[in-house]
Amino acid sequence: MNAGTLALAALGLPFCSFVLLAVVPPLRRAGRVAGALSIAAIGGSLLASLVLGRTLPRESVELTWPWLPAEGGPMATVGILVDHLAASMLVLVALVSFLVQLYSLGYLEHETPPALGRYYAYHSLFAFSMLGLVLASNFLQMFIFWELVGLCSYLLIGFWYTKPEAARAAVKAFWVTKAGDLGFIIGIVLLWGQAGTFQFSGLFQMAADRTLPTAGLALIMFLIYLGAVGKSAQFPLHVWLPDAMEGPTPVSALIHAATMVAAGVYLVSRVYPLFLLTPDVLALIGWVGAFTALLAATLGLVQADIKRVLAYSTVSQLGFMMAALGAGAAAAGFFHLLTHGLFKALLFLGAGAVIHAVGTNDIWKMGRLYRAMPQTAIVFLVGTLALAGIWPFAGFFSKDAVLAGVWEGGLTTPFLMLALTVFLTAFYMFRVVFVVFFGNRPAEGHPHDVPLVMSGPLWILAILTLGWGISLAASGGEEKAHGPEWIPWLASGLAVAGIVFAWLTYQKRAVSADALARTFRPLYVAALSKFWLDDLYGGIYRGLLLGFSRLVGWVDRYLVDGLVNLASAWTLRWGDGLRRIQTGRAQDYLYGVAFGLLLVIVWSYWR
Amino acid sequence: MGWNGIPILTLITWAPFVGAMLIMFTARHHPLAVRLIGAVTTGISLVLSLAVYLAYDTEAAGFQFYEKISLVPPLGISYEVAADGISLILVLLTSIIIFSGVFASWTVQTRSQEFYALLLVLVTGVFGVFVSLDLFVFFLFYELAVLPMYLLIGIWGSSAQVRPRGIFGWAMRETGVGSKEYAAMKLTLYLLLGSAFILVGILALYMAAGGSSFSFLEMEGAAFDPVLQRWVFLLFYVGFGVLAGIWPLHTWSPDGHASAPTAVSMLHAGVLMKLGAYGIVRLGMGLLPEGTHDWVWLVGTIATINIVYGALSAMAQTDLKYVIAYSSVSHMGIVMLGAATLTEAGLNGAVFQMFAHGIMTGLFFALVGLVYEKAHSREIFKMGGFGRMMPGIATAFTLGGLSSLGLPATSGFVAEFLTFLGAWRSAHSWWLFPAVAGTFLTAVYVLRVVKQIFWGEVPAHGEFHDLPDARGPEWVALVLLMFVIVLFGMVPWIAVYPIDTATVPLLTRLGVRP
Amino acid sequence: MGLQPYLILAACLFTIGLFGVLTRRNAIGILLGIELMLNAVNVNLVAFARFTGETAGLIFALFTISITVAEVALGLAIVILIFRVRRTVEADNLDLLKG
Amino acid sequence: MSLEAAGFWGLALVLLASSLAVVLSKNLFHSVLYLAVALVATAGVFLLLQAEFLAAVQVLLYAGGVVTIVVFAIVVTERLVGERLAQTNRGVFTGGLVSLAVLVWIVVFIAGAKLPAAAPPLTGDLTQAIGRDLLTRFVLPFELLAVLFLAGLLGALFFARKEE
Repeated sequence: MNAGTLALAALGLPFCSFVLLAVVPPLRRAGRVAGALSIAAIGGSLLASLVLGRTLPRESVELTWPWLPAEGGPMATVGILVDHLAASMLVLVALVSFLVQLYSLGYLEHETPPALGRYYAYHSLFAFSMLGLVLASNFLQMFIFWELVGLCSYLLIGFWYTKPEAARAAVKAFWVTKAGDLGFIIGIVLLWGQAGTFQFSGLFQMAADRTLPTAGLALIMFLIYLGAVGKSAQFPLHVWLPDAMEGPTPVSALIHAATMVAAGVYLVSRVYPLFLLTPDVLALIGWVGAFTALLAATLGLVQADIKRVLAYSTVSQLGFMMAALGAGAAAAGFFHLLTHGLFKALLFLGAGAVIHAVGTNDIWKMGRLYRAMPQTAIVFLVGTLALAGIWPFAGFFSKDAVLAGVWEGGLTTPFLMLALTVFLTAFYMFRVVFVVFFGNRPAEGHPHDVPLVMSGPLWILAILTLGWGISLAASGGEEKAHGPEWIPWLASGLAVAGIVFAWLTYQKRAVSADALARTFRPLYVAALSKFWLDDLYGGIYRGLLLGFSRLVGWVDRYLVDGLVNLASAWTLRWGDGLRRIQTGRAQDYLYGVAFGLLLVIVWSYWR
Repeated sequence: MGWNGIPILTLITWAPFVGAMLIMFTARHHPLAVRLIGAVTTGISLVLSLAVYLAYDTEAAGFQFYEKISLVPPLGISYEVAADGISLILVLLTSIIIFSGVFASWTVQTRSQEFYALLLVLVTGVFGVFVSLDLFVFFLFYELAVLPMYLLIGIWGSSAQVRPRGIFGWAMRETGVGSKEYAAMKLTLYLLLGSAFILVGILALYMAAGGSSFSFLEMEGAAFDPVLQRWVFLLFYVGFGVLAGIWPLHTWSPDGHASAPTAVSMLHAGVLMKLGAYGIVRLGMGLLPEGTHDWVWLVGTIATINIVYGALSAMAQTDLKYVIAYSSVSHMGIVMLGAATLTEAGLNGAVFQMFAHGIMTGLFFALVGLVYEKAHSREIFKMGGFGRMMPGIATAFTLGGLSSLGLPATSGFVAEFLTFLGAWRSAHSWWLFPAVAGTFLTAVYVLRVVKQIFWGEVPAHGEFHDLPDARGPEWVALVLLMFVIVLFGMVPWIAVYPIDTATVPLLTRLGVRP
Repeated sequence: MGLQPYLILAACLFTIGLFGVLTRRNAIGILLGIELMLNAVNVNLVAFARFTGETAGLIFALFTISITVAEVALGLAIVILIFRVRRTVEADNLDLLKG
Repeated sequence: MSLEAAGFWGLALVLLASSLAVVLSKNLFHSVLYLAVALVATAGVFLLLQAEFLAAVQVLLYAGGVVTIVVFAIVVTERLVGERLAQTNRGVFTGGLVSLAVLVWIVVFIAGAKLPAAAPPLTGDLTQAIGRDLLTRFVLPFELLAVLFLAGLLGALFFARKEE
């Protein structure tokens, strides 16, 4: 099988599974059977992606079919574009999807069969959409799948739709990302107006030939980047991601940690040749990324909900990736995307195991869980170490590459922000580890380790995280950045410092957390209030948008339509006045006839 | 004549009319027979529309399936029908909507035979407008499509709660705002006002062309005076625009749609509003190229107002049907905007949006009807948690909403995207921005409504317990419409190919293409 | 004798009938007035027929007479019906035509 | 003064006098009787115009039929109302003025028109001509008349039916 067929197979299997689940209600309502079907499909996709990754030709493979016909050739096409970037992403998406779907069988064992069927139908749709996004060969198709993954995110966040918080979070996620997508779609339209095509290959060719008109290109690329800001939760549109944790934890692992939120990073990487033409936009991406990383890290410090800590850390890590891209280190950013996809999925699934066992998200109600759930504790620790960037875990190498890339890119201030973030990351992650798995107080209830269907995926991800890192270490790290020698030492030092500080604060209690909060009081308060961004958006939504809509609605009903009613009421009144000459007596009418007769005679006489 | 000697367009057009006659004369007091006759005759139209759609030769393009019967030779009036790419799609739309409409109103109890008969007569009028090439007959069909609405809303409609307020409060009180009689009267008066403009326009063109023929094809050949073109285009724009719901002549539509019974709302918002847009494109732009160029700035600008204003008004509503009705106002803005761009992409988008919005809003009104029938309420903020009780309806509503906000893989996206492309390439590229903003506003109000009605917990006050899901014949309507939405969203070329064969010659006539 | 005297006679007859219709209070009285007016028409028709030699006038008059009879019969039936319903034949009180 | 002229003036006098009596009489019953007189006088005018058949029809149908029906109606109504039907006029001045104006203008109109001064000589039998035309030229109206009568008959039956 050639690369195109394999890619199509990887794309088509989840689609078939989704269609079957969608149009055959008995199958969907069968619950676990639906799950098995969906898992089999994504398993097939994984297989196809792995084979594809191994047999990938050096040249990129592109297949297209016309989608929107127009006179003189199609206006838009659909197709697939397979190159190394797409293939690696394909493997990541298929792998994490497969593991998460497997894990969900255990995590959602108490759901009713129809709900489970629905869950897997959404998952199949998501897998299809995400794979389609990865394989997209043009901007339009990218946008199509971009929106579809957004839809899946919406549906899965709202999976427990009877929970008001979940419903609110789902809608919020959709709106916020959609706000970014407005920029994306305007950018696509403008780019089409500029270049006349959506096709990546055509655009890259034009960029390489310098035939792409550069006037206004910065604006276009900025608008396209806005799409990435929404999807990849960059400041200031990051507010939806923490709320999205209302969804089932496996969903958070898959969509809101490993794959969909990385789509923005993938987008920027995908069309990097175009971004290279607009260095100002790239610099902006770098600054915003670094700022997002730092901001989210400070927010992660104060969360009590284990999933929210992880959510902010996701935002923060996405900031790392974006910063790398902005600094010109596209490879490093994408590398971090891949490693982060693995260990963040691991962390979320581990958190899911904890939540599943304890029945709460609140870290202060957990403690000493390493005794009850040693397996989970180990894999969670692996994930945390990788996230903190400790040698020889995969995260060390990618974070190192990002830092080196940013330094080399000359973004000094963002580099300092990222370095600070490394310290904070280690600190807040180990805060969770110490409080949840060690600590002094045991958790309530009788937690126990998770069944194999859940622990299996955890172990696989843990082994991959560690194994990949070890293999990189062994090979001397060819992906290693070409930055100065001191950067790995600095990063490791900061991470270790963070770990030690967390140990002192939350395990030894040598440093009082309250005292820390008091010392950094303004920051602490601001972080607790999420820097008032949510309030700001809420105010804009409720006050400005709904208020303005109410005004427009009122104007329409009572002024525009009021005028219509005024005309009608006047007509009625006039009619009422004129009605009085209609006495209803035939004889009065006959007078009218007589006068008419007279008129006719006089007229015919004088004519 | 026709297609292989079969007068296929005539059959499509008159099959519902025959159904109406059969219902009135044979099926009195047999409710099931009434419905079956309705389903069969509209089914015939649907099957034949599909046949026309499949048999249309996109290579040859132009008007096909031509039929002509002279009616009044001295005045040049004849029954002349044919279909091109635009009519084709709209005929298909009409047959899909009425076929599902018959199923969606399966539960109409009062005077069902009259209801179905009027509905079918109305549909004959709609089909007739889309296929007529003779402007006189076109106008007759147009009136036939508009007038039964009065009875349908006045008799089978429902009244809404509108509190008279504001500086015109006394006027609203006096006219009886909110009652179904008010809505029916308002709609009829508005549309008749519009048709008065249209009639004047048609007669002006007839006289200017020599007064010998009402045939569209012959008028197409006539070069009208630019000044005449300017004024007649305005007449057509206002006349048809009333039906297309252009701002500020749209206020009949929320009241009318909200008061109308389910199938009528479906047909009205789904198809009849398209008659207006179709008239502007076919007669206004098709016959009056210079008039079009004179006024296109106005058409497009008002269209953007429609989009944003309609969406904001929809957001402010608390009555479910009003939300959907205002969303139609907003979406018809997309149609008019696409047409006003005078680009291939935009015009294709406009026609595609006519189709897409027709299906989508048909689905919406069917669903609103079902929800109302089961919950006996249209107050959005009193409902909640219906998703658990009626998952099917919730799914269909969500899908309709997604198409409405232009989510890819639904037909709404293709239409909106084509329109955006056209808007940016048009002479007034700023039109793009309000149009895109409109999609965001749509996302806000649609998802808000979905969340409020179907998500969350059922309100505790015990009004809405154990509401049933859709069943039996109602599913036919929902599934058909959902299927069409997704099909045309995923493989849009099946519609864009024929549309393109009609829009490219139109643009050539308008002189914006070589 | 020319045509003129006949036409003037018919005109007089017609206006007398009109006067009756306009002024009578009783519905039956109004009907009688109408009869006079129709009669005037007949005179005209017959006179014209005679002076132009066209028989159509005669036939029209024939039709008028026949139809008038039917009209009277129906008109009186209506009067009686109205009387049954409204207990009056006073034309002033019969204002059902009022909007 | 020829015999025709004398007859005409005599008949005109009777006709106008009885017509005035019809519209002015206080007694409804008298009005009807005066109407009968007027109708018979009209028949006389018809005879003057040498339309014997029409004169016969006038007497038989009009004077006979109509007057009988009206008398019937009066009797029925009077029995229902239980008293003599009074018959007064109202707005005599306005009505008279309007009627007079109409009359004046018609007369002015007639006076201004060019009219034949003498009747052409009769050719053939008028009655025969009527009969022939009725069944040839005017056969369609003639048949329609039958339909009208049928409708009138049904209408009368409808009005006359017992209250439900």
